[in-house]
Amino acid sequence: MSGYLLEGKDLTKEFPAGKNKTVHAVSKVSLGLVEGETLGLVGESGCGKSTLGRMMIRALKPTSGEVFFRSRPLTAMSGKEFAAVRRSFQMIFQDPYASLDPRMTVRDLIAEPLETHHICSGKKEITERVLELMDAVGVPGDFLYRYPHQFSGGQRQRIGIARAVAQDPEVIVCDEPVSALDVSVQNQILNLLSDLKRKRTLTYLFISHDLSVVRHISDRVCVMFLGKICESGPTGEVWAAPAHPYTSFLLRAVPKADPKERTDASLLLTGEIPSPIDPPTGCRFHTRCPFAVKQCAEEEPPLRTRGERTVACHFPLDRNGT
Amino acid sequence: MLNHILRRLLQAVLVLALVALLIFLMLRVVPGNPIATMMGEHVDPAVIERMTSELGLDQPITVQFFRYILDAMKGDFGTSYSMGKPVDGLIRTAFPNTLILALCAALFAWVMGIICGTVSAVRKNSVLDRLFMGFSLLGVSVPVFMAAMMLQYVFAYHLHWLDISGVKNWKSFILPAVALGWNSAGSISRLVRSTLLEILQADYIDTARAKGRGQAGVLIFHAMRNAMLPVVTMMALQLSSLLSGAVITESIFAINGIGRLAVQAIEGRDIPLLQGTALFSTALVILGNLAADLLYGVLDPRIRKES
Amino acid sequence: MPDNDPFRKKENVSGQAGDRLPEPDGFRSIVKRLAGENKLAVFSFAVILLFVLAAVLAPVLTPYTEKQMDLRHRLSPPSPEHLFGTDEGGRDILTRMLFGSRVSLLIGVVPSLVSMLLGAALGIVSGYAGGKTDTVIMRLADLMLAFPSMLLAMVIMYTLGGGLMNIFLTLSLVNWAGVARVVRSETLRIIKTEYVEAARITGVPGFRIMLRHILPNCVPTMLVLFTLNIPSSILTESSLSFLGLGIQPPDASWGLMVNTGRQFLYSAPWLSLIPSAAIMAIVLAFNFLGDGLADVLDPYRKNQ
Amino acid sequence: MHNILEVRHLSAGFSARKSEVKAVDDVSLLVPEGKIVGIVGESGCGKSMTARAVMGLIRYPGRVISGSVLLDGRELVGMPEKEKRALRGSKMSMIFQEPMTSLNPVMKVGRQVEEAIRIHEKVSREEAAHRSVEILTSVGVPEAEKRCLCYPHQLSGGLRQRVMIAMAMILDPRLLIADEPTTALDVTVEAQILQLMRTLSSGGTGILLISHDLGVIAQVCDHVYVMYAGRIVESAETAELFDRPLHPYTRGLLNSVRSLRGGGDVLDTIPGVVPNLMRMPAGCGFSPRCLECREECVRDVPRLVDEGDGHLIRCFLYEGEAAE
Repeated sequence: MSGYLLEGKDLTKEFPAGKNKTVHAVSKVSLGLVEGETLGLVGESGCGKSTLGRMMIRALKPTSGEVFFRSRPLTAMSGKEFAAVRRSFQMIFQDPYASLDPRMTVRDLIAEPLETHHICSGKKEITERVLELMDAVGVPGDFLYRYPHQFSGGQRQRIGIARAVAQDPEVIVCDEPVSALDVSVQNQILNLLSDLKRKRTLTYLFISHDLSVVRHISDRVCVMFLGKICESGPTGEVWAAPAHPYTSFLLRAVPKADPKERTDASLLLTGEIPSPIDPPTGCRFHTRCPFAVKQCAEEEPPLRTRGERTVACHFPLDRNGT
Repeated sequence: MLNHILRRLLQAVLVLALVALLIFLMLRVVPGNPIATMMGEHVDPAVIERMTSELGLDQPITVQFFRYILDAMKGDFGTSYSMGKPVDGLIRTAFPNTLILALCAALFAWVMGIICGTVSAVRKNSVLDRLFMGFSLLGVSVPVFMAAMMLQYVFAYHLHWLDISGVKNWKSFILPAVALGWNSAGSISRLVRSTLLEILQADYIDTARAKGRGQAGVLIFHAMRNAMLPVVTMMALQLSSLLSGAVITESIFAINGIGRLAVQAIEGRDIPLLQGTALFSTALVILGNLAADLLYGVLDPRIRKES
Repeated sequence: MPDNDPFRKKENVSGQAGDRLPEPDGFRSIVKRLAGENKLAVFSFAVILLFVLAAVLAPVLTPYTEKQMDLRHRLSPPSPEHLFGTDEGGRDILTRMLFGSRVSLLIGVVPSLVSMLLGAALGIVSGYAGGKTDTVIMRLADLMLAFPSMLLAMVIMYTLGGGLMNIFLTLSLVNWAGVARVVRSETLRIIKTEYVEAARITGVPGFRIMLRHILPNCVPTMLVLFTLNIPSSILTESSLSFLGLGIQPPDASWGLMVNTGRQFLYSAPWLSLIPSAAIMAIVLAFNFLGDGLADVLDPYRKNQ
Repeated sequence: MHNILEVRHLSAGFSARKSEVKAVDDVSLLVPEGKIVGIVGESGCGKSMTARAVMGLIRYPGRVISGSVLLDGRELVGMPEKEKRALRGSKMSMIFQEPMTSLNPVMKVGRQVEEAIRIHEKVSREEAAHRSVEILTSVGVPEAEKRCLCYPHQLSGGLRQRVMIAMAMILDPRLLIADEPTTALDVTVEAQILQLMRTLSSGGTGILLISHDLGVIAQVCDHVYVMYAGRIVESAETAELFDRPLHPYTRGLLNSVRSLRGGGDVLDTIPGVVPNLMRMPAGCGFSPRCLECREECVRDVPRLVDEGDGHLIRCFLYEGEAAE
């Protein structure tokens, strides 16, 4: 079948929101991860990227659609069958303050996946393994019996990463792993993630709102808007010549750290992100898109493939950005 | 909004029905024939039998329950064994006294609680704060009967300012209401203080100050309304403890209220009366909770829109 | 779960954890912080210990027994022989107080413990399981909370009769619902945290999540509830006994002593005043301790 | 040019157990009329505390320890609270990072916007309501009249921040302090709000913008102050600072900026972590993380010296040169 390690097909997730209302968090999205790559998932708040990421590793049950892991249907598995492959998936969270149980020591935190998956047994062996992992993520072994609150944000995130790689997973979903950290610490964590990926042959699904982070870390990127993927392709190419107007505006809106490159006001998007409770018809971006015509409001654009890149737009931009 | 009210109302009715069932069952667990227990040992068994069948007590328990519920819906709670009068009539005469007592106590508790709590929060760690909080904790810790007896002893027995017991005029309610409300005042003032302290740390308080609001303005226009939200919930819960406390205050001050009826019912082993008073008090609490719930919706726009 | 706003905490996160952050609540650190910050709570703890000691050593501390009548010395005021005087049966009040403190302390601790364990278990299961289990447990709790507690206790005591065991049962029944509610809402907060999600994704079984992640994080709340339930149980018992529905004479209970002393309120006020004061003192001590614990254990209040 | 805000040698902090902790140490800065001045720094560097000190809104137990704050030449430190209150909201105002929690949740938006007018001027409710609709429209809130009747939770994040700005600008203050105004917003909305800031400053308002994001600073500021561990370590015109960063911290910060165009495999980092207020290093605050740290850096605090053209720098690497 497809060459994907992990593949989501037509994934949809809806949440009830009060009476007769539904939040269309993710609508019929297909996504594939190639073994050993980092796939970036980009979008603004409420676009459904975290929901999609969680569905991919069955941390969240999709309303409809299926996920395949090595061509086996993950979503259709019974609890028992899933328990056997569960070891292959892990997640790194955004908030290093909320993602570590405040009442557990570093040792117990990192040991939990080891114990759950019976990777090693015996107190001594587990402790040794935990120390190895701490070393691998750059947390000094002296801190074995400390509690999370005794660490800085960056160090906590390192502990979270150690916990995630402890069970030797194949796929790790990274949900905004650096956005809660200080600028000067963010890069340390990003370097650590790259380093671990190289040493342990991991596959990352990297969720972020920060376009520069995604540019740096991911091989391919998917841009989401309001529960839909509007564009995907190799990160360098997409960033250099976005085909979807939304991607292009998104890239332009990023405040560049160079006073000579100030954003031109006329190139900014106007208005707000529409509500996922009642998303626009046709192309979901058409209410904000300056190029929208009647067709955009009526017809949903299909995902078109051009080589390695896909775009969901009736009138994709060409290389010159028109 | 209307939908919300209806749903809450339905829930309340359901809880009430379950409460009725529970009370009914609990009181039927008592071993022996209640009529026999009540009348004593030297009564002709035939008389007991006749009364038992007259009151329908020889029927299966399910039939008894449904008959009770049907009658209760018509306002008929049966006849008191010990007083020989219809229970609903007894409750109807007793209710105004309990209502006045509870309302006065609640008023006392709310006014005292909110004032002391607010002052304590604003003047945190001052002498006044410590004084008020000491009083509040004392209020929470003093048993109702102790407060009642002390007040009786000092103001009625020693100073002769007020009556020792019985209901003669509005002044008769002062001591019982204070004794009863004392406890709630303590809990409310403690809650108001801690809520206000938390709210005064909120970002929107900074915004208000940045606009040029002074301390009083910040308190009145921004902090108080937000602080009232948990207090409203608390007040509803207090209603239940006020009714509990009324049992004791009414006995001590000899006020003919629901609580005293309940005590008399127990002393007379009078099941219909106990059943009636317990059900009635519970209905009051449920009603109070419902009111608090709706009031909360009015005070907090976030809840209002979601429902 | 819908998307979290990714920017939410961006700058709130301070660089390095420092001494101001709360320590994990090990027993020793709680005691240390209590001692450092809330002298009153420590004092209260000492008072409670004193009461406990008095209750345990009651037979050694007094030459009289609790039921021993002496009709020649009825209603005698406090004197060197009878420090707190005697009651209408000529029984030594101090002795009855000492034996009564056993009842009060037991009444305080046993039902609070039972209701806390029951309430916590039901609360955690209710919050974690959700759905029908949750609905059933919470409706049941609503039911218990809708009763004015005094009346519920009265109905139960009426059915079961007075006596220590029945009071235990009654108070446990009255109190579990409140605990269950608080623990459930705490559980709901905790299961939304990322660390529980992390455990789920790792594949930690539900039972283990409840035991290792949710329960330990509920402990501070439970501890505070426990210390605050004790005084309220003591108060309810004394009220029940006051109404004649609790401990039955000739056993001693503070509430009962107030009740019997009531008829002599104007001639021999010490009869009801002394036990009242004792109730107040122990309740006050527990409340102070509970307050101190809440201050120390609640990270929000601590940061103020 | 006229300076709306002049901060001189300001120190602020709070008393902990035995010692005094300075969160802001000897900070001096200027905000000229119609300019946007930025303070950039990481968490705990004292930038928010500086802003609050200017407004007189430092939370207990914090306080201003020494120094002076001049608003249009009037000294604010030590001014009676009543007079200061008259200035807040009319002559100077502030917007905060979290538009959600910074608006009163149980009060309608319109009431909150017009509140400042009702406090500082004697006008009718109608007049105040009319003016609040006007200002909301001018900061880009569509259908302003309808929004006035909404509660904050019914608005999106971007709109809420616009409401905050309208609230701050309604009396046309001389000085606007914006504490991380775009941190809680999405990129496309952030760009709009930054644009709005530029428009406001061109109307003559002086803006003090506080941010941790060098991108935001580069986009809108005319002058930048870099803060680290409570002190200003470098200050220059924006273009100059980004062209010729001198302080090792500023250089590190600029190096760790990731480009959208991609770059090498390994990102540049500043080693170590941001220092804790309670455990500040004795000498230069940056010394434990500095690769060029010398003996005197650990011991003494360097002075702020002028490297030419008003480019100020607090580092021993340059202090020597300046002395020679």
